[in-house]
Amino acid sequence: MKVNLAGVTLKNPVMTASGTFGSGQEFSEFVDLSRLGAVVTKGVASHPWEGNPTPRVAEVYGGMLNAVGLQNPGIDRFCERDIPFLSRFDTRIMVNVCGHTEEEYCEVVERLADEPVDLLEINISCPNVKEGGIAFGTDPKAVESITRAVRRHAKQPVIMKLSPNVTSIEDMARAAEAGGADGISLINTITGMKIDVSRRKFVLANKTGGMSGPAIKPVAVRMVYQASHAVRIPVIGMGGIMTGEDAAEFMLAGATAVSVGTANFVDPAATVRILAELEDYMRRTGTEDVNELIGAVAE
Amino acid sequence: MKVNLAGVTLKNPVMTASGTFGSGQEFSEFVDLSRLGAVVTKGVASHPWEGNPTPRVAEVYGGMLNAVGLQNPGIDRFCERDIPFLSRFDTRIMVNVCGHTEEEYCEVVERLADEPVDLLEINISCPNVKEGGIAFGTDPKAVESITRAVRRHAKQPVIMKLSPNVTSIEDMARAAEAGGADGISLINTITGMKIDVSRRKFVLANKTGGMSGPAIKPVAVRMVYQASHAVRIPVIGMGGIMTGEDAAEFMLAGATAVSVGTANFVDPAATVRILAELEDYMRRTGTEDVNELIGAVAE
Amino acid sequence: MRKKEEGTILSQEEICPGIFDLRVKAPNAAAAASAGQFVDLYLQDPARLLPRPISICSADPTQGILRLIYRVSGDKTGTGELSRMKPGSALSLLGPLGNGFPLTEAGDGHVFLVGGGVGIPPLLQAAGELLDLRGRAENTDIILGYRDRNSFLAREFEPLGRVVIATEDGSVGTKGTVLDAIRAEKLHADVIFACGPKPMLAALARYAQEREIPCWVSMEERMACGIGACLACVCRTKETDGHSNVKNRRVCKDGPVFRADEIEF
Amino acid sequence: MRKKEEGTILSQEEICPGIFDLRVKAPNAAAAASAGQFVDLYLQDPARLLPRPISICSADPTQGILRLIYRVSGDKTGTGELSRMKPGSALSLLGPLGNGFPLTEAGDGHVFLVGGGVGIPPLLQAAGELLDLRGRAENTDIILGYRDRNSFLAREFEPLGRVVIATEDGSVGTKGTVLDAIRAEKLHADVIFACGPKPMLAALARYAQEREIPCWVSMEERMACGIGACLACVCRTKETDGHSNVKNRRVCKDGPVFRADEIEF
Ligand SMILES: Cc1cc2nc3c(=O)[nH]c(=O)nc-3n(C[C@H](O)[C@H](O)[C@H](O)COP(=O)(O)OP(=O)(O)OC[C@H]3O[C@@H](n4cnc5c(N)ncnc54)[C@H](O)[C@@H]3O)c2cc1C
Ligand SMILES: Cc1cc2nc3c(=O)[nH]c(=O)nc-3n(C[C@H](O)[C@H](O)[C@H](O)COP(=O)(O)OP(=O)(O)OC[C@H]3O[C@@H](n4cnc5c(N)ncnc54)[C@H](O)[C@@H]3O)c2cc1C
Ligand SMILES: Cc1cc2nc3c(=O)[nH]c(=O)nc-3n(C[C@H](O)[C@H](O)[C@H](O)COP(=O)(O)O)c2cc1C
Ligand SMILES: Cc1cc2nc3c(=O)[nH]c(=O)nc-3n(C[C@H](O)[C@H](O)[C@H](O)COP(=O)(O)O)c2cc1C
Ligand code: FES
Ligand code: FES
Repeated sequence: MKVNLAGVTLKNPVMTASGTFGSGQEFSEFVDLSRLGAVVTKGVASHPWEGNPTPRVAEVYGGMLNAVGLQNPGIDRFCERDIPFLSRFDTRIMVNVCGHTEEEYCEVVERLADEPVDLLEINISCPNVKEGGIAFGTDPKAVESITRAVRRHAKQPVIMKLSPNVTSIEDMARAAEAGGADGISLINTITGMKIDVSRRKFVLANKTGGMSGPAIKPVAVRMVYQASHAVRIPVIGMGGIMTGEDAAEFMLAGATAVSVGTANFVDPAATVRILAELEDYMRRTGTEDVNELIGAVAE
Repeated sequence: MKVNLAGVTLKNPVMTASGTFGSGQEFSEFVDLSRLGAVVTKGVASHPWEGNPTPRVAEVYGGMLNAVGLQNPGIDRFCERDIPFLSRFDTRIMVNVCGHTEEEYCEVVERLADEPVDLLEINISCPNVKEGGIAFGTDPKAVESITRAVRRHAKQPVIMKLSPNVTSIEDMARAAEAGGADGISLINTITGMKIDVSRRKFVLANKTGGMSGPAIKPVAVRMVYQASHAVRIPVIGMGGIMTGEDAAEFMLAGATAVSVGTANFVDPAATVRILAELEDYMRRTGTEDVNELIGAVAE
Repeated sequence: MRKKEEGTILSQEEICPGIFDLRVKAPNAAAAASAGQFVDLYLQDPARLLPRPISICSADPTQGILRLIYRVSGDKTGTGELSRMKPGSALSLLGPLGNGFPLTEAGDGHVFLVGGGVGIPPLLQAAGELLDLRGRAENTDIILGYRDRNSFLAREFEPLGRVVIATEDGSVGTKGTVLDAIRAEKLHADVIFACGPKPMLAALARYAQEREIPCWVSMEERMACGIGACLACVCRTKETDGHSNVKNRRVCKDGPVFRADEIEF
Repeated sequence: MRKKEEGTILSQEEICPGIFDLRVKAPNAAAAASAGQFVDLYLQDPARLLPRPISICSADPTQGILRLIYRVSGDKTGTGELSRMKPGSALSLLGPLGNGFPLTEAGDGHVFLVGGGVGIPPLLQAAGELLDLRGRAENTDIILGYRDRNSFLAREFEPLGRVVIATEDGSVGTKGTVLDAIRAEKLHADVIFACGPKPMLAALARYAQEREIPCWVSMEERMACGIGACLACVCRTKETDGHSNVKNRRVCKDGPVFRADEIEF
């Protein structure tokens, strides 16, 4: 089940989606983290962030909205607590990085340079913070520039996490590649809103939130397909993966690895179940090597 | 239940979504068309269009993808058959117009100028045709220019139907307003893809299709909210409306009227049921005038 | 006004691996149904919005019962869900939909009823109506194509005409397609009515055209509305169609049964 | 490894309008549960992804039974679906989750157990454990706030302490809030444990602070993961928290029970 992601070998292509799995600590009661291709951590910034007021989540048909707002303990606490914890497991560590400014991103990336971290995922697409985040992710020039800056400071492969809230995902993917990205991951959440019609109020304190879960899967598959045809660097696919067949669908569309997010809330053991189902799908379809799936949809 | 839509009085705010209701003929066996605020017809072009190869539809979680490709009999046949049919009912007629070029749009609009048509909805957002359609709908300059051209040829109020596949729906809404639109309607479908993992083939002949249904509602509500705050012209809201409360949610977000699309496939009488449920919601919440709902979400 | 009907499942049985025989109490649909028409079945899982079109295998207007025979396409599919529904469950449906077979065109001629796989069930109603219409079974050949020995329904056709079977694996009847069976048994027809997979229909259309035999085929296509409004389910035609004004027709409304020589296969 | 448990509904009863009393066979959760903890209930409708957090009203570890009392928030909501589930149905759940009430902090002091609305159920388990711990019911006051005369569970508290009721409409006990009842009955406490709506908890926190009474409150917040990973469910705290490194804590993992003086209401 090995795949090569931007030069890093993963024991299998199933990873966690940033922000849905913390730094693995809580989920380690439910999942043997050593069975995962990689653990992708919650976004971490140069200093602690408070996040948004609550309610931060809302349920929608076949999905959810979140406006956590990138609450995080800051890079110092992260390095001292979360990396040592994750290092105890036989899995790859991908650290998701957020920031308000190019400098903040670079500060975190530099700080991680000599840590036992395998990959960096740069979140330029979080729709729930006012400054930074999505602003970087919706303009190709900004994407290219921040990618270049981060790439300069990074020792690990740099995966740029793209926003789906754009007119052309191809343009964003190409911009990341032009800036020197080693890979891209998509999709982050799609901006949505829910109004409580009885109370005539927004359900989320932040009014809007990022939509995730199976309801967004068709959009995610389309974007993974488009992006993987626009660039040569590997693509990590995510958005509504609930089953092994969903994971296969993303790989057929062009993903080298996949991330499981919202499914973790439906079942804390979702990641390992999905991995088992993917193996089962391969057996059923006579697929010997998982790499055969990548981009294998018939044109 | 009367609302004023760009100067036209609708007996109630519940309309049909273009392309899901034909020209009303088939649905008239199931629904008394005179109970609807308006019938919005399938997109019509200056000459007949063949549309895309089949399969044209696919089911996805909580929604569907379609790639009908704007098959239509052309404006001549439409004027001679569909308008007389619809004129027999006590409802407003909104004709949805599509084209490959600015000239084609204007040709249709001119042809409709002296027909008993109440409103025009200009579809600049169909994702399923190669030229035209979405190309016009994703660039503010193009939106403004085509709006201005159509406005010049139109005798009826012009509603521009916007694509959700854009970075900023506000920019598109403002461009339509700047071009002289009398209203905007949104959202059209979100581009998605489904892969059959057993056969490793695209489910749709067209590969991608437009996603509709309840799965897209949070995105639609968000965009209706954003657009209605960006412009002064009225907004028609749609995207996944299945119940009267969904209709209320769009109106609270800022819509003056709503369109019911995919729900018609789940129940051919969906439009009138939704109307009854909206009335029921008003009764329950002590709302005397449906206009009180428009944009009434607490800020 | 027509409307969706709230049916009730009376019984459901797996008659062959993956093939289910469902009986539904649905008096309105049963009263109006004729051979070759179909119903749209709505599922309970709210995440599955679109109805499933299933042909009417037989309709008992006096008892108000529809019989539907369908293949389960997978565990997690809509038909998978349907197959797990128990007697007594509500099943809402819309129909009958579509045009049906123009059986009177058969006159007194020798008829082929040709079915392949889950295209076979609607022929049961057709064979029954044909017998009612013509009073005798002798000039009806019923040619049924199966994958293997699981020749569901075949015995029920026996009182209604001469039954000829083809199987892909040769386990029953002629090995091969329905056309192989027709040739092997040296059958001849004046009129053909057929339902089955597209390649089978295309081959039959060619066969009929060469022999100038009037032939009607029941087509299958992905659907959404089921009533002719959304234009999802078209098939390509040789000539411009009156309704669409282009070279295609709606399977759900103008069909599912078409003159084979109208269709561009 | 911990995992989701496949429970089975044993019984379900509407004990007051809109309030349901559910018993679930779930031996693992029942064996581990303590007062103030909750379980996450997963619904069957696949379009409702998120689990519903419901407090443990009582747990019988020998029988392996959990009792849960919940309010149905609407017909089309998740709790609406739950309320229509029949005995024998499968109900998967995760738990027990959260920390629970630190009842040993009560020592031999006079305890208030204060509950409002659907914050009342977890106090039943708390009152029971407190009685087990201390052997007598005399120094426990149980103050329950209801909307109206539908004072569910009140009688079951009687063997466990002195029960005092407040209702918004005055139909039973003191008219007003639990604090009105405390004042009216001139009650005094050494320790307070409370669960209920936020305004009630905020008022109690103030009351306790003024009198320097140690007070623990069980908080409610919208959740996703339920296990402390997603940071959906935080409440604001006065000081920087050890885990989050900012001024908030996770209700699902660090709570739901917190020292009232830690919370920024
Ligand atoms: C007019 C007509 C009559 C039919 N009669 C029968 C019958 O009597 N017995 C029978 O077994 N089958 C029949 N079919 C095929 C049947 O509709 C499909 O097998 C069924 O819809 C598949 O649904 P699913 O839930 O198994 O698959 P899913 O994968 O869950 O379906 C997803 C979507 O694709 C559609 N779809 C998938 N396969 C097909 C297909 N082959 N044809 C049309 N739509 C499809 C479904 O309706 C649904 O909208 C008929 C089809 C048509 C058009
Ligand atoms: C720790 C904890 C313990 C609880 N214990 C009980 C109890 O014992 N009895 C009881 O009746 N209620 C209890 N609640 C509240 C209960 O969780 C909500 O009433 C319930 O989730 C509402 O779901 P729904 O399906 O009715 O509403 P829906 O509108 O269908 O819910 C949509 C989403 O919002 C969430 N949600 C809605 N209202 C609330 C709320 N008030 N609190 C938290 N999430 C909410 C749901 O969990 C779901 O994710 C508790 C809440 C928490 C956090
Ligand atoms: C509660 C929550 C928090 C998230 N936080 C982050 C984050 O910190 N950084 C990030 O890049 N993506 C974040 N995401 C996005 C997910 O990583 C993922 O891209 C998205 O949820 C789509 O996948 P899914 O549908 O499987 O959840 C978050 C998603 C959720 C639901
Ligand atoms: C089968 C189908 C055909 C459609 N055809 C058109 C069209 O011709 N013109 C147009 O503007 N929108 C078209 N739409 C988009 C709908 O009008 C509507 O914007 C969209 O489906 C969202 O609403 P819904 O979720 O209620 O279906 C079509 C949608 C569907 C599902
Ligand atoms: S399914 Fe809508 S036209 Fe046939
Ligand atoms: S619900 Fe996820 S941290 Fe509490």
